[in-house]
Amino acid sequence: MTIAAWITLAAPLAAIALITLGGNLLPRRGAGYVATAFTFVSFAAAVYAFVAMWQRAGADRSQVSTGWTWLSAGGFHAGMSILVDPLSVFMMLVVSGVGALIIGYSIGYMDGSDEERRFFAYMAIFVFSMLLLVESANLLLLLAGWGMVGLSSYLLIGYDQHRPAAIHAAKKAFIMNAFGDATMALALFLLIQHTGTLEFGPTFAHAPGGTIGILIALGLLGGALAKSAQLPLHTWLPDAMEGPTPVSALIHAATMVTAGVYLIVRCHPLFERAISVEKTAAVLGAATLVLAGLVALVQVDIKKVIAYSTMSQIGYMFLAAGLGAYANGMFHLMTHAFFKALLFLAAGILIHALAGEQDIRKLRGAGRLAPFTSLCFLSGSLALVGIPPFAGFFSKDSILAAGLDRGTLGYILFALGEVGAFLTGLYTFRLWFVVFRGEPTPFVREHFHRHHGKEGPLWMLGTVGVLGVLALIGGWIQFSPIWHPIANWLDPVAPPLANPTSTEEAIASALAVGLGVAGIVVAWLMYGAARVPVPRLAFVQRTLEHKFWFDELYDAVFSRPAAQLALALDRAIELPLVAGSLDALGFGAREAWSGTSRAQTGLVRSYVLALAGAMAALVIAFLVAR
Amino acid sequence: MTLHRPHVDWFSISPELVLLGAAGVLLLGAVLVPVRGRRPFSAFVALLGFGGAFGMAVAVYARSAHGSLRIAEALFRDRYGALAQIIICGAGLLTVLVAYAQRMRDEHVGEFYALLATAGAGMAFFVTAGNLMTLFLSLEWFSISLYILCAIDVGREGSLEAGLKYLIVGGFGSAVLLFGSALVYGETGALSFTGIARASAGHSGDVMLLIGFAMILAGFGFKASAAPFHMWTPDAYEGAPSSVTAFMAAATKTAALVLLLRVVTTAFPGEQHLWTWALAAIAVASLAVGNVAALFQRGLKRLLAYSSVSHAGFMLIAIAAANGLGGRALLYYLIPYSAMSVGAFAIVAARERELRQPVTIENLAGMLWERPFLGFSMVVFMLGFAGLPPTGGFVGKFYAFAAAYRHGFVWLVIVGVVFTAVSLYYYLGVIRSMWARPAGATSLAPVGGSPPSDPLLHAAVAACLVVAVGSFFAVQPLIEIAHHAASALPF
Amino acid sequence: MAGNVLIWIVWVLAAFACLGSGLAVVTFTNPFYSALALIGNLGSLAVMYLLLNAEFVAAAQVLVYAGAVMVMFLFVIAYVGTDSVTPWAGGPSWQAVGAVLAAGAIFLEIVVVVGLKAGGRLSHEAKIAESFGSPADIGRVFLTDHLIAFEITSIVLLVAAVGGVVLGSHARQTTEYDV
Amino acid sequence: MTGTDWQTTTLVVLPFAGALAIWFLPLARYTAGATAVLISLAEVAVWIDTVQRFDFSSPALQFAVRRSWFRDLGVSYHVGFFGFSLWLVGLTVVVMAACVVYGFWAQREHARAYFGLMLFLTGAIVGVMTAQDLLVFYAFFDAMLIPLYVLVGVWGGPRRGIATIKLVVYTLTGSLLMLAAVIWFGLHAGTFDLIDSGTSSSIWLFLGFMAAFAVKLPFFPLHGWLPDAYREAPPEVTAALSGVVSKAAIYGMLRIAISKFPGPTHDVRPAILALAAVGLVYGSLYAFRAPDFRGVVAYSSLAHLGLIVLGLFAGNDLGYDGAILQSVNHGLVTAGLFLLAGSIERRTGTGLFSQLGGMARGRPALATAVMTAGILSLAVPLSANFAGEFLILAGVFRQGWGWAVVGGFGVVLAAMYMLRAISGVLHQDVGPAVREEALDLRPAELAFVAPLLACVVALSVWPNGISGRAFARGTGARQTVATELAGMRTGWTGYAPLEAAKK
Amino acid sequence: MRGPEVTWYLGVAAFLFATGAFGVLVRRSPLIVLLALEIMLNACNLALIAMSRHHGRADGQVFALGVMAVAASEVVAGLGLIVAIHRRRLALDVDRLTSLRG
Repeated sequence: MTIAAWITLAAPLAAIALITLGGNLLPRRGAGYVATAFTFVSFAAAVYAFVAMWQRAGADRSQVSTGWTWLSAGGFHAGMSILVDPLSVFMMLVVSGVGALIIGYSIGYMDGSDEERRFFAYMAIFVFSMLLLVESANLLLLLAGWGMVGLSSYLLIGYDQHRPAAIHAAKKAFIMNAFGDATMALALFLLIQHTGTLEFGPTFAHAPGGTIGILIALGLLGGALAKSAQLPLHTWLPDAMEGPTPVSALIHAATMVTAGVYLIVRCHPLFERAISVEKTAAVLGAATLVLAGLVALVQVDIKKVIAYSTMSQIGYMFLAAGLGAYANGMFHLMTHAFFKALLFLAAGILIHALAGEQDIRKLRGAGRLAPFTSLCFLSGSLALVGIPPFAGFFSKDSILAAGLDRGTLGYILFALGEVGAFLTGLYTFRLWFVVFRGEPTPFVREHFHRHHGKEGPLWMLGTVGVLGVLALIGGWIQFSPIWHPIANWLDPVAPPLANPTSTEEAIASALAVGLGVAGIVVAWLMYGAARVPVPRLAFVQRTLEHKFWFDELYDAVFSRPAAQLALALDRAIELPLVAGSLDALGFGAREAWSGTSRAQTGLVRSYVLALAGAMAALVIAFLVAR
Repeated sequence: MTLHRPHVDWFSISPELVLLGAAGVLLLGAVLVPVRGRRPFSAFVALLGFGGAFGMAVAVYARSAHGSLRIAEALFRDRYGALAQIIICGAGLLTVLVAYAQRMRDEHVGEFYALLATAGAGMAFFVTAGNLMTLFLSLEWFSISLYILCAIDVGREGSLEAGLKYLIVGGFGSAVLLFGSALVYGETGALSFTGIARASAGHSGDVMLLIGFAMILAGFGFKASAAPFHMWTPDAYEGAPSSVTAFMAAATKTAALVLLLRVVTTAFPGEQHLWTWALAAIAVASLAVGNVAALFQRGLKRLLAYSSVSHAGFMLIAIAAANGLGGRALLYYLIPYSAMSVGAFAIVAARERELRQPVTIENLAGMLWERPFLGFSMVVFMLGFAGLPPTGGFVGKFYAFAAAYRHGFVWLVIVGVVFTAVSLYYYLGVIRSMWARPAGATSLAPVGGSPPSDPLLHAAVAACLVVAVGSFFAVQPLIEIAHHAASALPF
Repeated sequence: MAGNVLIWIVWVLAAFACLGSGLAVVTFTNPFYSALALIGNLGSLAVMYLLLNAEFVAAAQVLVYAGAVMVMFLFVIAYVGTDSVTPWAGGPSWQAVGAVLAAGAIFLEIVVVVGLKAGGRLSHEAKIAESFGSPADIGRVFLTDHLIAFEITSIVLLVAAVGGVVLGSHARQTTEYDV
Repeated sequence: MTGTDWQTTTLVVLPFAGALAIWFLPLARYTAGATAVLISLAEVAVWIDTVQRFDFSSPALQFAVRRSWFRDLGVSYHVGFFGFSLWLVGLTVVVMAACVVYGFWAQREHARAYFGLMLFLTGAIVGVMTAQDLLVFYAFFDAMLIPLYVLVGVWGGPRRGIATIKLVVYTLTGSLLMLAAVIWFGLHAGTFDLIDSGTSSSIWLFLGFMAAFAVKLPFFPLHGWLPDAYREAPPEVTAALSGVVSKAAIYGMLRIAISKFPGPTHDVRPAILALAAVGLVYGSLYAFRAPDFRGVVAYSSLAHLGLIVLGLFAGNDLGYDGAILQSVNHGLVTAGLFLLAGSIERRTGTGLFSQLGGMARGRPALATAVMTAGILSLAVPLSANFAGEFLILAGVFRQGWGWAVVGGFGVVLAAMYMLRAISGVLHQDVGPAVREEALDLRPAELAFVAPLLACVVALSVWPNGISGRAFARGTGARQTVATELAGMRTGWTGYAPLEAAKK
Repeated sequence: MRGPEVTWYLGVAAFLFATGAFGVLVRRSPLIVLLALEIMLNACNLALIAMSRHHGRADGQVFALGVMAVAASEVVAGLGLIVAIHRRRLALDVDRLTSLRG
């Protein structure tokens, strides 16, 4: 079982090595095949591990395997060790499975780019990093994986190296994540100081509570917020859509951005010692889900709409994790991986076919030329809105139900979640009605180019098809009132704090489905049938278009003061003290030199005078001092 | 009336005698040997003279384990003096090699070497002097030789000017020293150092003794070119022929400083509380003046002259320390310092012969690449002056500072360190100028094509290089030698 | 006592002659007169030496110094001719001020301090033998205790002679820096 | 000296011997370079041999050689290895080998002078890092400056004049203050031997030593020589300066300032930590402002070295181990970056971001190398740099959370400036100075960059190879640096939770 | 002998010495400077001889004789220089010999 987990981890690494060292020996397409194949190996190994674990008893399912001591200093040791337990196997399956699918899709999507090798190497790095993140058996390696996924995110967002927007977005993503990494590292330092170790088991067992505990949890939460693009560290995610679409699907929808949820679930003992922080996570999740939903309403870039939707959905997951409904959160993580990847990839087919165009005003009606894609996109949309029997229905509604089980705060969060459900319906189907059901624009008619007579390359269509099916059936694994294998599976790792009753489930479902449908109807009225004009409120419009002015705020609070500080330092320290330090010295030295040089007049009499004067002075000194 | 002629210990003055013999042969040669062969003949004889004196000094060193006064207390025969003689003769030996290719009037080449040999002999006497009379007379002996050597290039204005300035200031300095001697003699009734110490043992701090002592110190300060008695130094060094400058820088300073230490310790032990501070103050003044004045100096010889002023300061630190460590430090330091001085001025001489104009920082440009051996050697000498490893200058400075520290002069260590830092600017500036590419104007050897190869000068530079670097590695044997020598002093 | 008075008178005359001629040496514009004044100075000093029982030195002073050396001096002055006449003022004013100060300081330091503080001890002279300062006595000391000094003196003179030859001989003029 | 202990002296002397041979033998240009390369590779080989024989569990000085130099003051040529000095020397020989290869590739003019100086520099640095006698240490410390001075002055950029003057004035002023301290310390202790001499509690001596190390490092605010020197020096010399010469200062701080002055270290710690923290932020901000690639790396060095000092003065195992680990990482990566900067400048003639850009396209090896070095430098997690910085910050956290917060902030800033630098060279529009003909990295260039980066990658897989082997855990009978440091350890194994768990 | 005490001689010697020093310091003619130097040396001689008398030891007189020879040698060297300078048609004025300076 642990060997399988190691193989899961190592397979993408082998792909990286092969692609990097192979260089030009490997054909471009070959890189894609290599990456896909090794990721599938990874997935297969994950499945094997899952099966192996399935056959074991509960207590035996959690195993730590240490390869070597990665880092030690004094009494502190951190091993290169992996933890194989239900939660990590669950994540391994999602990551490697979805990863493999999307990398396969990329073979088609990236065809023709002249740097495919680099792309697939990056993708493999990402898969490796993500697997490291979920498999690590201590917080240090988790942080390592955490940073590595940030790195691969940076690399992939900036894949189009010549586009300034892409590079800028990549840097922004990395730096905001670095900030999260830093807060996490601080939490780790606290843990080291108070427990002496970062291995999950002893750390969780001995973690302090009280203020220290709160600080630790806050540090971890900072990392989670940054990684999962939750308020207030969310602004990088929409910009990250500058990356190629498969990247958005894999990293910024299916896997990496959900790492924050994984972190909370994984470290729930720490959060539970600081329950206020856990609740804060829930509140931030709820706030994000509403805000993102609102902003998504006015976006005109197809990928950004989906990105905001991603933020919103992760908000749900945070809500779940924050409320202690860990299994529900993980379940939603999984279904969300399916349907959000699907949405992105389907959108990617259109974008691919239309030479990279992403503006929905130009894409209007494009879906009509791609029926299969439309069908899949519809599947994904319905899953997203949570219409039964699509996947989202099962996962999202159980989260909302958990809210009902957690007191007053839970009710408020529940209400926000329901608002989010309405917004989800509205923005999702705004997209659907505009892009897939509208009258094709001249641009679309002119530029839509079919790939060998099909909507797109087989690799892409195949992946989208598989995901389309998964979006439909993926949720059937668990239907909370009746059967809950995932909750059972994860229970030994993360026992839930919330156990909603069937009644609560029913109320939540009914409301959510109702509001979702309402959203769809409103979208149809406004965009599909144009029966109702889109309301125009200047202030609201501006606020939403500026994404609640977060970027501007950060610019004013961080970037500009930093620049001004640097300038002030330049004027106050670097120029006068550092650059100018020698000027003053040099000037003084030159003055002194010219003095002595002038004293050397060339007049021999003055030399004698110096001798005589000095002698006289010496005599006087002797007489005085004797 | 019977004369009780003192026993003359011929062996103890054998270095001087060898040199004087060489000088005599040289003077004869200057008359008898035809002009064409005079140069090689003279150089050879001078070489033999300095070499023989060097050998005899070594022998005296070896056979004078216990210091003693010889020839009616006029001379010391001890390892201290012998070591100084060794250094002086070594410097003279190298100077002969450096001077060989000098474009000097052939008719006077014999006299030139004769004067060099007599100057060496005078210094050899000087460092072993046991009373004020020997001191003064041998001082004048080598001083007059040097005045003439300075001015010997009579065709050139600078040389004459240097000679005259040296003579006037030197005459004044000698007179001051002499008057001081007279006062000390008047107070103590003794001329020999030990006698002075004996006579003044009871009443230290006597006015007349102190005035005399101060004047003697001033005279020594002049000879050692310590500030503020140094002002003749740059002019004389610049005007004198470079080989003479080399000899003056190395040998004169050696002689003056060595005897200064002997005088202050053997004749004035009772005034130690005064002369330690006085010498420390002179050292500080020398360090300050020498280093600051050299900072932006363009003429290389002047720069080196100021550097020699500053080195007088460094060595005075060792003397001011007034302990055995200081004695060792001084003697040790003089070895690499003399080698580096001779070497540096030899390189200046080579460059002058090549360019036929005074060497400045500017026209050193490119030397490191065009004359790699000389350039490299110059780099090493400059590093040595600056006290950087791997040269004896490093260890020498370290010893001097250590001695001062042991005396309790921590402030003096700090001052020395600070001025070492200042000195780096110009020493490294010389190095920098040597790798700089000539701006185009300065061309090599404008007339006569490539300069004649000068194997003797190169050999001298190589020897200096060996000593300068070797003294860094062979500290222990050299320090032992210095230790034996310094133990002749009453610490 | 009469002898004492006589000695005093001679001393005072010699001393004033000595000081006056000394001042004359440094003040005359023409070196020729200066040199003559120096001869006077040397002569008056010789008188003092006699008063100090240094007959041999006094004789040497007159014969060797005032005679031989000064003749050479006068010869050179004559050779150089009118070029030798230089005004004694000029140069930077601080030089003159400094000269007065320095010379004054030297004088005061020696005289005032020595005279006031050490005069008492210097007043008791040692008893001396009759032969003190005679040529025989000096010769004996020269050849015994100060043999080395004697030899050195001869060599110094030799060096100076060589130097005079080297410096005085004709040389080609050059502006070339050719050492 | 026993039969097996030839390694240390060989490591020290071989480069000097090589330098002399190259200077004095009439070698052809190519032969001189090849000889230098061979000698620097031989150094690496000897070092590897030493590592293999080294007993990491012993805290005693190993491979020690002691020969009296001058007896009356108790000075001896005494060299040897502790665990941490072994790693620093390893860094030196590897980086210097890469630098020599760079010089070989760049075909420096005056080849004999050049290669001799490079070898001389190698020997001096190795000497500093092995010296167990104060004066020998000081001699090597000063000797480092000579080749640097000439190398910058002769082969440097257009403003090399002022750069060399600043370099010299700053560093020598510092080291001469150290000379005063050396004399004071040695004469006071009666010996200059670092093993034999005890500790001192004089704050002035401590500051005298620290002055030299702080300037050499350089340490804020004594970094005035850094911008000019790093920009004007030839790239390989800059690499040596920032990569290894600064580590000589680190060694000095650890071997002398900290282990010989426990009292002053404790007293001055807050001030030093504060300066280090300020330097970290300051360097980072400046790196962000720098208009050229080398400027970014230069100021990032300032920041990183501040971080290492934070670790050194954290006063606990995490800090020490982290500082050593990070020293090695930083040396390798920064050297790599500067060599790459050199490669870039040779292609474009400039390092200004305004003139550069878009170099990634069509130059995969260059892009990969720059990207790899850059992200290693910003301490991306899982890299050895990350491990080092993590240990340092975890260590200094115990001195006060504020230091770690500043350090963490510095890491974020590092991401900002390093990404800016990477993008400025590789990405976005093709800069005006980047011509189409500018080739990808040649195999020769890979030969000096790839090993450096490969070392870091290898370390990333197993940073514990250094962090766990820098200081022996045992205690020896003799007083050694390890035990001196052990005396200051504030291990946390005594913390209640774990103790409780053990029972 | 009942003449003036040694102190008086010393006073004369000091005055003479100061006079000579003054001459060296203010005069510009090298010839007169040489003469002034002679005066200084003679002042020293006077002091030596006076002290010799004071102590009743002849070595001071011997010293004075040596000094005399030295003074003569200095004069020879100095005059040789002056002649050489004159031959070069250079001004016999020490204030104008300032090509070496700085």
